[in-house]
Amino acid sequence: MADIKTEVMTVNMGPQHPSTHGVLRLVLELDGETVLSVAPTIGYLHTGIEKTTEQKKWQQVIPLVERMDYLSAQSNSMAFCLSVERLLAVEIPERVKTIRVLLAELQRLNSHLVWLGTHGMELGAVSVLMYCFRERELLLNINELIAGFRMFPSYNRVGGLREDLPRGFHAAVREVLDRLPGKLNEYEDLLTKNEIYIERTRGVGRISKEDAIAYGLVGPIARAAGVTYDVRKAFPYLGYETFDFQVPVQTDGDVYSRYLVRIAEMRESIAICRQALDRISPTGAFAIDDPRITPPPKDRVYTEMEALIQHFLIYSQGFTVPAGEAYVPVEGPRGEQGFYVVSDGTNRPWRVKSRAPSLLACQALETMVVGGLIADVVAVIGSIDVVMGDVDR
Amino acid sequence: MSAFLIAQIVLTLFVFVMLLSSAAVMVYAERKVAAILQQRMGPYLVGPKGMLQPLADVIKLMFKEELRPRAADAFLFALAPMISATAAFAAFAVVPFGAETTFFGLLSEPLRLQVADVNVAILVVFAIASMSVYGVVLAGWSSNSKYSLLGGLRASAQMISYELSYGLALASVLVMANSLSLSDIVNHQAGTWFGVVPRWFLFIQPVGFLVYMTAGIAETNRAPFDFPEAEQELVAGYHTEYSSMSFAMFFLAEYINMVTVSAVATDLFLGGWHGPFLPASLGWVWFLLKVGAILFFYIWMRWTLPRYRYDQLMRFGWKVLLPIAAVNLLATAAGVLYFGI
Amino acid sequence: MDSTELVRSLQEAVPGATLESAASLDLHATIYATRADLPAIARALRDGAGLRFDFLAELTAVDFSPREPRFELVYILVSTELVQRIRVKVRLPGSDAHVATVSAIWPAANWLEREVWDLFGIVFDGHPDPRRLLMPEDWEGFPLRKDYPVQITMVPRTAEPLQVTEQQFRASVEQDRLARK
Amino acid sequence: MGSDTLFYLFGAIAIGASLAVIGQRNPIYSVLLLIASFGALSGLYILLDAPFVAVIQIIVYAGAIMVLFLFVVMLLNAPHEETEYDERVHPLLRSGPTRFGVALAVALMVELWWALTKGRETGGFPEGSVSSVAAIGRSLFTDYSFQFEVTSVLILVAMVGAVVLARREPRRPRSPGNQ
Repeated sequence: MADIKTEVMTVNMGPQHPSTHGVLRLVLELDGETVLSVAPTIGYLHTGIEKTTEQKKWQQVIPLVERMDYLSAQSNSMAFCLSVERLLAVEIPERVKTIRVLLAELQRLNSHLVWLGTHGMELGAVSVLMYCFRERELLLNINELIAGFRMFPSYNRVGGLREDLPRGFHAAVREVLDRLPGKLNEYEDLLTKNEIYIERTRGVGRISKEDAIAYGLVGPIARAAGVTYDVRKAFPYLGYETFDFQVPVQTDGDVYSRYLVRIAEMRESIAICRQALDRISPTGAFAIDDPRITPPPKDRVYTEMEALIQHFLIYSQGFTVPAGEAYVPVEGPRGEQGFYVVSDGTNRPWRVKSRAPSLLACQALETMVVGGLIADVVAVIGSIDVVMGDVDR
Repeated sequence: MSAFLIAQIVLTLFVFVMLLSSAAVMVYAERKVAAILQQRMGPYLVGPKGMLQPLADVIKLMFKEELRPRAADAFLFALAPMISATAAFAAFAVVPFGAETTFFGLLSEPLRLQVADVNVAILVVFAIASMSVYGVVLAGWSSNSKYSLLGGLRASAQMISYELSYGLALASVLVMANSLSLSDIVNHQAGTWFGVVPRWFLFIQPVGFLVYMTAGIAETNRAPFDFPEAEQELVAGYHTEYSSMSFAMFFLAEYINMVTVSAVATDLFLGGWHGPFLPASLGWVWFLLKVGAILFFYIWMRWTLPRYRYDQLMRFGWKVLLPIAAVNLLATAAGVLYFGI
Repeated sequence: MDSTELVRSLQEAVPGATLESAASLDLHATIYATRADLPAIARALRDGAGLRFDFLAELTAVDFSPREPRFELVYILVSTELVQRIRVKVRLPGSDAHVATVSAIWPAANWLEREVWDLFGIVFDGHPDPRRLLMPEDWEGFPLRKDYPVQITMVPRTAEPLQVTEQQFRASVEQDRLARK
Repeated sequence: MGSDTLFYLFGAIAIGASLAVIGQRNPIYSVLLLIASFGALSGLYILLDAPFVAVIQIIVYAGAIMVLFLFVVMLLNAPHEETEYDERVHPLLRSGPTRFGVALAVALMVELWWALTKGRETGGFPEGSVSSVAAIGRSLFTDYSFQFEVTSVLILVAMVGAVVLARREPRRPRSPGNQ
């Protein structure tokens, strides 16, 4: 019997659409509501940051890279600083490493909270968004406390941190950490066992372990599919090997598994933060003691001529970095992240390339979405947690 | 012209105005309840505690520019919101909301608090509810926008699927009350069992009530079954292209439909205006309380639950809800035959 | 596993390939391969015993203009199974910058190669979808090349507001209606 | 307004809308006009003191069946009727389905004429039997129970047939490799 002739409908989802996380554009071919094909189109947020960095001095790059993946500013700048420090072949103080771990984990919590909120909202559970942003506010307050800037603190510096931790930092972080587990339970009450949520997410946007590796997926998406790879465990940096934490792994590779992995990761992050906080002394070294890289403290700048000259040189000429290349991977909120940095021995980078986990996640969208319904597209986009700033750079 | 006729006309106007203001109250209540659920303030600037916010919204909507896509079907595009709004108002006409009253002796014969007493009232509600889908479907089609079209398609499929369960749930009450008139059904529920438990059909027909409410939410396109709009998937679904007062009419229709469904649920299952402590002439207070409780439930659901998926809703409607409703009807009929309630 | 060891096992897997290990500052094993050997080496890297680099973490290029060979392609590979990393580099001359695609070996390379083509103008032979990725389709030039001006005033044509008259618009809508009929 | 006026009003709407249904090029408008015609019909039923039938007419035809029609028309996305024939040729001279349609129309006319003349002879239905729901139910399940059951079976068969016709082999989703 001949098929009833139906017309395939082409729908343009984005770049202006309430749930494409910014300016992602998907050209969907629909049969009824079933997705036959999807063609992601990106580049609407392409700001040429990689080209811009080549004109900037090394330390000027830090605020730029923070704006790439705007939900994980601390991770970005930390990854960049690690790469440059590797090129400079300097060893940063233990205290700075631990502070960076703490800030990176707080950033992961922050990013996952935004993810959970928007993901919940896209499935129609609007209240989850409000709850998550309520807690995210506390984390942003910590950023404000240390740097005076909530979204892009630019607190990391090559060779350490911009300044020492402010007074009351420990108490503020501990208060947030004490509050979060209970709030996580609250979110889980709303979603984890919710029949509708499970029906919407289980078996949706499935990707196999092999596909996840082949498409270069990392982080929670890959771990939800059964890949155990986590940079913090596989190639430890900043002394992650000394922290006691688990890498949550699920095997289904669907939206629900990604949700479970991220929730478990948040709990692990809280554990890491507690350990890190115990190790950080309230005051101490916050940068390496290297006059080439670190500017002198302000009181010396005001009183000593040499210090003033040093300060002036660092901020006008910058510092030079030996010729070579370096790539230090870190585990950002969205997976392996890092900056491939090439130096020609001058005070400006020759090439800075950011490894963008979101870009590859966008590429794999097709495998996850085709065959599902238009409502699943929204669920899947939410679950892979793309940040368009990271995709387009 | 008799006093009775004047009273009837006044009553009709009164219901019309009350429905309009109920939509305004609902908008305010929805925003305030959502805010409380989400631990925020909600509207608080316009008027005391933001109570005049709906008024501000209406004024804003009235002064917005009416936009129409160039490629839209002009006639149907204009017609669709009118169908929605008209159907919403019309359905309430046959819903009684209080016992017969003479208004403290003002009238010579008692007046029933109902715009039109039709002896097939329940079927009229049902018929008008089934017509209201045309507003949504035509809005979706005439906008000439793909998201709107998908919204319209979803609306029509959803209506057809849920009307059956809705009807069967109604039928099980009709069998028990042995009447098609809503007033008769309500009066059938007067009094109590053992002096404590009110004789509401809710207690004999819990399954019917659940089916009715589920189907009712689907019929009124409210979360978690708000597929025709589904702003995260279809932008705003069928009313994506609407602005100004035409949009307001859809908005109005949605809230009035909610009120109607709740009012009918109150009449059918919750004993209408019957309740303890109050004299019969103040029965409408009970009625308002019950309707308010159901409406609160509606809002609570919307801000708590994620949205279902469209195909899952259809599967649920045909494979779960409809069989349950059918079995419930058969069981009710058998029970009535056997026990002769 | 350091780079000499890797070079040895790669050499076994691909006999006759020209490989050289390079010093690296960041303790990544780094090897240089030639353009001709790349497909065979890529396959060996993914499937070879003791290699198993199943995960392409990064694929990018660096423009060393005016030096020749001008471009260096960088493949950063990870083995999730054996937990090791390697960096493979391929030198490409500026005059004819093209290389075989590896998107059949690592599907992740698809977009990454498109990005490199988009920004550096390096052609990937046999790529299934050789379009620009980030820049508009009608963009001229390759922005990340060192000889590309930093500040230019180029208006992407796709972003120009469409200038049509009322009649043209109506005709277009009508045409669309006819086409849908 | 007397019931005569109403009768002529509803009758005119019903006939006018029905005629317009076949005169329309746009199927959506055809469906809407059909609904209008049904609405007028149910008005006529009310004038005949049969509110139950009137309401059922709206629920079943206008509320359910026509929604389905509209759904299908929208799904097929056919804004205009396809005109394969040359407009200059007279409809009666065109080939194929048109001739069949003409034959059907003639048959319908004859049947209508026959039914009207017959109806006058029998003198219509007994009074009052259609107004009460209980009466309708009783006569459906006693006097006409056989016809009722036969109709049910017929509808069931049609439903199964529709399911069989509409069933499609599950579409295999395209894998990313082969496109």
